[in-house]
Amino acid sequence: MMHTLNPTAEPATDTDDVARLVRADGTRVADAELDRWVEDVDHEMLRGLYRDMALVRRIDAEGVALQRQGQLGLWAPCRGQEATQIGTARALRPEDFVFPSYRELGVGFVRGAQPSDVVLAWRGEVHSTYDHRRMRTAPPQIIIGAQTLHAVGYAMGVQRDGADEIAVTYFGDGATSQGDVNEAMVFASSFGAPVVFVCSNNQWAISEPVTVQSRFPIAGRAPGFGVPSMRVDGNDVLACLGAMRWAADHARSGRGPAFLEAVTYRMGPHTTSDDPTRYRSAEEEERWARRDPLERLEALLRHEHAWDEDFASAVAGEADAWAAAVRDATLGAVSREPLTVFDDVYAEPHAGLAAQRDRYAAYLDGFSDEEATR
Amino acid sequence: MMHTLNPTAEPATDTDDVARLVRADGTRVADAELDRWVEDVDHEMLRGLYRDMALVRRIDAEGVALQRQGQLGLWAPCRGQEATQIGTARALRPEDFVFPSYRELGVGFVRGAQPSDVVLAWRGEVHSTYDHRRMRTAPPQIIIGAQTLHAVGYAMGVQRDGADEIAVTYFGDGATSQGDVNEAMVFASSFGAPVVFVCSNNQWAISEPVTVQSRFPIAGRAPGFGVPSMRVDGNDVLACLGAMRWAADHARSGRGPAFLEAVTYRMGPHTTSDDPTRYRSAEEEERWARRDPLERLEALLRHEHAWDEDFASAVAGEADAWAAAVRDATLGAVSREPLTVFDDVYAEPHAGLAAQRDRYAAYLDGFSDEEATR
Amino acid sequence: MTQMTMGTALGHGLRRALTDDDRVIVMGEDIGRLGGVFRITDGLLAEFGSGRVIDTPLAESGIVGTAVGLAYRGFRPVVEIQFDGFVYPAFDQIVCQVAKLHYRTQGRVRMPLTIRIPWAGGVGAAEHHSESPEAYFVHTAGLRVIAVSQPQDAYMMLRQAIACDDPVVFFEPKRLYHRKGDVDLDVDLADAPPMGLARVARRGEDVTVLAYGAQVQTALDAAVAAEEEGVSLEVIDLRSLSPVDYRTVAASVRRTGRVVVTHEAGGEAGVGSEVVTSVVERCFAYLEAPPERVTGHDIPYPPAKLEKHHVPDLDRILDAVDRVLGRPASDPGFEGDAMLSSPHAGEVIR
Amino acid sequence: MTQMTMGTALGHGLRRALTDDDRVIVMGEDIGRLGGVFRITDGLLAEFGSGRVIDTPLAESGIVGTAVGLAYRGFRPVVEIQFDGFVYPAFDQIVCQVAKLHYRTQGRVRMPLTIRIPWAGGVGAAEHHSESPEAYFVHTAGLRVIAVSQPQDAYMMLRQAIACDDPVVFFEPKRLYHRKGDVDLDVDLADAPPMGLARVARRGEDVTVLAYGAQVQTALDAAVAAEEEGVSLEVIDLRSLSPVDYRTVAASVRRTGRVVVTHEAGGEAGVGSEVVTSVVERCFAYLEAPPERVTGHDIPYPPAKLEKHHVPDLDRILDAVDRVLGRPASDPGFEGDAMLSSPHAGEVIR
Ligand SMILES: Cc1ncc(C[n+]2csc(CCOP(=O)(O)OP(=O)(O)O)c2C)c(N)n1
Ligand SMILES: Cc1ncc(C[n+]2csc(CCOP(=O)(O)OP(=O)(O)O)c2C)c(N)n1
Ligand SMILES: [Mg+2]
Ligand SMILES: [Mg+2]
Repeated sequence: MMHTLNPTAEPATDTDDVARLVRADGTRVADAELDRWVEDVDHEMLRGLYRDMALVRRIDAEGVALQRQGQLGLWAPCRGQEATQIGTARALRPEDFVFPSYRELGVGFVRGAQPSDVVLAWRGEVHSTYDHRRMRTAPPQIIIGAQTLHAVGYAMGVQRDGADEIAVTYFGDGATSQGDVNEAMVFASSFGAPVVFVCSNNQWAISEPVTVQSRFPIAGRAPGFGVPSMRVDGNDVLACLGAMRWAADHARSGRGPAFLEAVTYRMGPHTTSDDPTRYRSAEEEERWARRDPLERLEALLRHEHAWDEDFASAVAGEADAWAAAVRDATLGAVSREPLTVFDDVYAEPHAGLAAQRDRYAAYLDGFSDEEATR
Repeated sequence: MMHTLNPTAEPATDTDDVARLVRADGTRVADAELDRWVEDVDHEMLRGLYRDMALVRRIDAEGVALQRQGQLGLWAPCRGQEATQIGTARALRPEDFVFPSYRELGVGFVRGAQPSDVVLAWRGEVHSTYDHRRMRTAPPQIIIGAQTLHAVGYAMGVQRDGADEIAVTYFGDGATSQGDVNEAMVFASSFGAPVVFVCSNNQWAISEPVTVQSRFPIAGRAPGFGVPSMRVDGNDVLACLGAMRWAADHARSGRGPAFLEAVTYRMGPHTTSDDPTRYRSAEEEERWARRDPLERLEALLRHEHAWDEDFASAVAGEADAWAAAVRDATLGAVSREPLTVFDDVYAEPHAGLAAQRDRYAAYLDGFSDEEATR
Repeated sequence: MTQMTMGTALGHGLRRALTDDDRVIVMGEDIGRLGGVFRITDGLLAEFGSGRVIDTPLAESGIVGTAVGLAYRGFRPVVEIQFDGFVYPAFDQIVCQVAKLHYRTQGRVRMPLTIRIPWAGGVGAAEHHSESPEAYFVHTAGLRVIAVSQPQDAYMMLRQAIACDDPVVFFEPKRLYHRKGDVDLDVDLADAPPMGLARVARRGEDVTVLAYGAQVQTALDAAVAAEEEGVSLEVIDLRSLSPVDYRTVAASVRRTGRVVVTHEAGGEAGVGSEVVTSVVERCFAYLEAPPERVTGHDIPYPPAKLEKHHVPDLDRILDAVDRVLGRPASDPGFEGDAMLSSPHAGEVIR
Repeated sequence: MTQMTMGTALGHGLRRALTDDDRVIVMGEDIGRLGGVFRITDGLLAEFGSGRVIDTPLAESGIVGTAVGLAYRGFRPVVEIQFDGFVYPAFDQIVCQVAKLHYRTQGRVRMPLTIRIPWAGGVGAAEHHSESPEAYFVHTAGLRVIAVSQPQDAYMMLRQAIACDDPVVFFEPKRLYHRKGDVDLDVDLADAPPMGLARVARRGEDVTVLAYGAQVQTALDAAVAAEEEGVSLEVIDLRSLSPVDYRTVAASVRRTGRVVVTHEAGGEAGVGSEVVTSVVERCFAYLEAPPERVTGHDIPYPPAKLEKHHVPDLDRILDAVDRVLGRPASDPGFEGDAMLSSPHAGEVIR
């Protein structure tokens, strides 16, 4: 009784072995599985997706610039992954709940992040900004893979509440090696939890190519856990939308978890501290530049005569305004008072910490007296 | 690009969906995948396998008895799993290295455990007994799943030494939920390490049926990691031997890791502390009693006229002798000296612990003086 | 008042919490059908159903991680870790998520998890089944840590832990599971003393003995023995290990001037070190002798047959009492420490 | 003697270990092609090949667990954990396997692992990138724990750690990676002082300041400032946190009678508590004042913009020096502790 995978395990690096609706040149292609999920997508919706992606790209560029100017401590660019993030996030309902990683700027944007929300944590003012009640999105997770279990638990809660909601979690190709991500699939499958796993396979985990994590396509992992999966072109926003609609519907309709592998590319460095020239070739970067998700959607819109300069300049204007707001939120940030380091460690009073706070307050007081008299 | 499993995911509970060579009634059946791996197995070898299983069953019963008599702190019976343990372990070479769990008495037996080796840890005299250099077997692991990573690391070492050896690790169905076991498959696949994973799916993890861990056959997990797998009848010692020969050959010949799911049954309690009547039915136990691995092999031998009473009584005699030796080793055990609690915490001298040891030695001395004068 | 074992009292605590608040969920390995390997959750699955009482897959990180997700959704998960030695696979989720999420989100996300851990040794168990990992959690900001020693506290403090909006690691000494005591099942949460307070388990004048968990019983036994020799021990059951109630501790130490602290865990960077240091900070002028730690050795938990040479017993406590009283003791303490008079002492390396 | 940064010195230490012993293997995330996110392993892959220098999948438990397997096979793995905050997924393998296997097997299986951890804060990093988890490992019997503070020690002690037959958790303060110092690359292991010894980093008479890692530098800065006010601080770099070299520590304390211990980690059950307790045990009669801890608060590491209010600086050390000298200080210590005079103090619960 041999078990094999169907389609049989191809090398993980065959990035064209994906479900796709729009080719790199912007022409539309049929896909038996995806077509029915995007039947209603008209030009207006496509333009909406383009606008989202363009804004996210602009905000991302602003983040990089602000970091270069010393205004942010770090930035993890999402350039190249806009289609994955926007396509999947736009398939959700507001009441669904999202558990993202640190690179999901586009997801946060769709979920309603405000300008200050996207920079204050990178600036080191606070650890996180998202109001999870309003955005129904957890703070971006830094511990690789940890959030996937949170999503499954949340989905188990949805089941218990009998609600018509799903949980969604985003993580990278590197994350698939972590025990937590695998345990998340075990729990999700065991309880039939309404959760969608979205793996943004951007080909790299810092300097390690995806083949260090998996020699075979990541989407192939899920079926063994009893979780149906789809491997989708992560630079094709329409395919991402369709695939996520399939996955969300699967989870929402009580059929349990679903898994997407979005095959995309991290066009920038891992973070602003990283130097990708140490580990990947310019040739590879160029190859992926030709699969740029924004250019692809622009080409589709042009083919379909749904692109015009008014639209382009309206989007550019909106993007610049958003970026300016991000810049303002950064430059206008006011650091919290020293004693706030003691706030919110506990939700209820804590004698030991209260004493430490008092001592540190006295210390700061004494110190400023001293300053004053010097 | 949907990924599905082939054979498509059946419920985990279909215990007949396995590779098999001997039916429950002892008749031989052909299996396209396994036959070639057991071509050389003659009656003498079959009788050897029977003898191993019978001895292990007898030792196991002795362990239970010794625990009931208060001579052992605990015992984890392996009754019902003899075919899995003997069949797979007999497929190995002495120079291979095994990382077992606490229930693999039969594996330890094949690897050369002596009578005292199988009881002193359960008695609480020492934490472990196996001489890993002689037995090329690690101490049985209690932390569920942890040993699977050790096996992969060991196999990576084998690769580095260019040796013609493999590593093997045993674990339960429950263990497959642990992050470590999944990470082990990731590392094994990534490095193409010569390691064989043997999952003894005995249907239960203490009180939890295998369906809590996986709704689909566990063998289906491995291919998604790029690890070929086979689901084998774990109560059919011939099939287990054949399957392990396939898996070991796969690993040894440089084709990377392989995975076996042996579908078997824990006929006894989880440990002597457990009460299975709280969670499973007598009917289920009876159903599996009819698939007893020893009876099956006896029936095969009878069908093939390779069974006779001389053989049976020789085996019984040998088993009794082994059990007596186990009993002697238990009753004759001498507890270690108090101060040995400080031994082997470190391999090199440690000033802090040396001071503690000195103080405790002085304390014990003073205490015995006191005793003496009272 | 009803006589019952600590195990039974804990079960009542869970049942009461499940009844009082329908957001409470109990989860763990074998806690449903089996009722847990210690039967603490016995009957809960039948009474509350699998929506509230969840047999989970065998993965501790998964258990705690999904409990975090349930907390996000407004549930109050009570997690059972089957044995002390199996909490480590969940360590990352506990330290980086459970302990930090409230802080990370400036108080927006609450983590009212209770992590129950059948705990510590003295029960002749196999390796990994007798561990005392409490110091790891005490050292982790954002967690509260409780260790109970008697049925009434077990019942009430478990309810308090579950009702608390902060995560609580709740240690249950296995060796006292079967010990009986009076329990008043009708106390209102509102009437109970706060969860953070220590308990003076026995009044005494000469030496303050600080203990928690099963060591409280050992300390009380020592107090009885000491009394026969005319020495009066005050025994304080810390109960809350984070925060420690230093009001109660310091008041006692200022009276006695002598301190012995005991626990099963190794001493090195253990809870005893924390307690001694805090006592010294608060009571230095009152101390007549250096506080003594009577702890497990800094060794992995030894095989069962040798555990009596690791878990501190009554005699080791009494020996330390002798030391703090300046009386001859078998263990000389550090005065005879050869290390200190070694030729290398105080050597300047560079 | 060559001037080089601590980061460069560590790289030399690894290169030397790889050269001297072909059973040494270096493994971790991004340590190969990239040379590690801090470039400590830069060039090693090219020099020693992928058989010796292994870029691993992204899973810390997997890294440490496979290193255990390599040790079974007779290798000496040197594992890099990318940042302090990412060691927790490996905690189970470290605590239950790495620390205990030698004991479990009565010394048959050796675990000569070195676990390198870029460590601690003060570098303006994101959450989880500035943690000080050393106390967890100090509390774990079976491990040795090293924390370096200067390039020469970094070079030599890393070599010693790798050569040691016990597992060593090796902490490298990120905030000193770029600090330069003289390094003698030619020292033989046989000629080096044992790895467990502390180092008197500066001689002084009035107060003993105990520090490790980056805090050593802060303590030395404090000593310079104190000197201007006529106070002479002796600064001891503990270097080895398990075991601590109490010979050197006690010799100093017996001379000065006053102690300040400083670290970035929270104080509660931290290394400072252990050190204070051990000093009190050994030097009680010599102490003129209660030892002072100057540590991070018992909070999760705060956002970067506020970290200066967490990581103890020169001024907080000097304030504590004032306290141990009985001089007025800004932080009143526990004398003014309102808790102690609360009406509940010493309340008997039952
Ligand atoms: C537990 C843990 N280990 C290591 C890291 C350090 N780290 C941060 S991002 C990263 C690579 C992640 O790769 P991937 O999952 O593919 O996501 P991507 O960055 O490509 O979006 C690593 C190793 C971490 N944050 N958490
Ligand atoms: C990390 C860890 N968690 C929990 C346990 C407690 N425990 C011991 S055996 C067991 C069930 C194991 O089931 P399985 O893997 O199927 O092996 P089996 O006992 O059936 O052979 C559990 C939960 C443990 N030993 N280690
Ligand atoms: Mg990636
Ligand atoms: Mg099982």
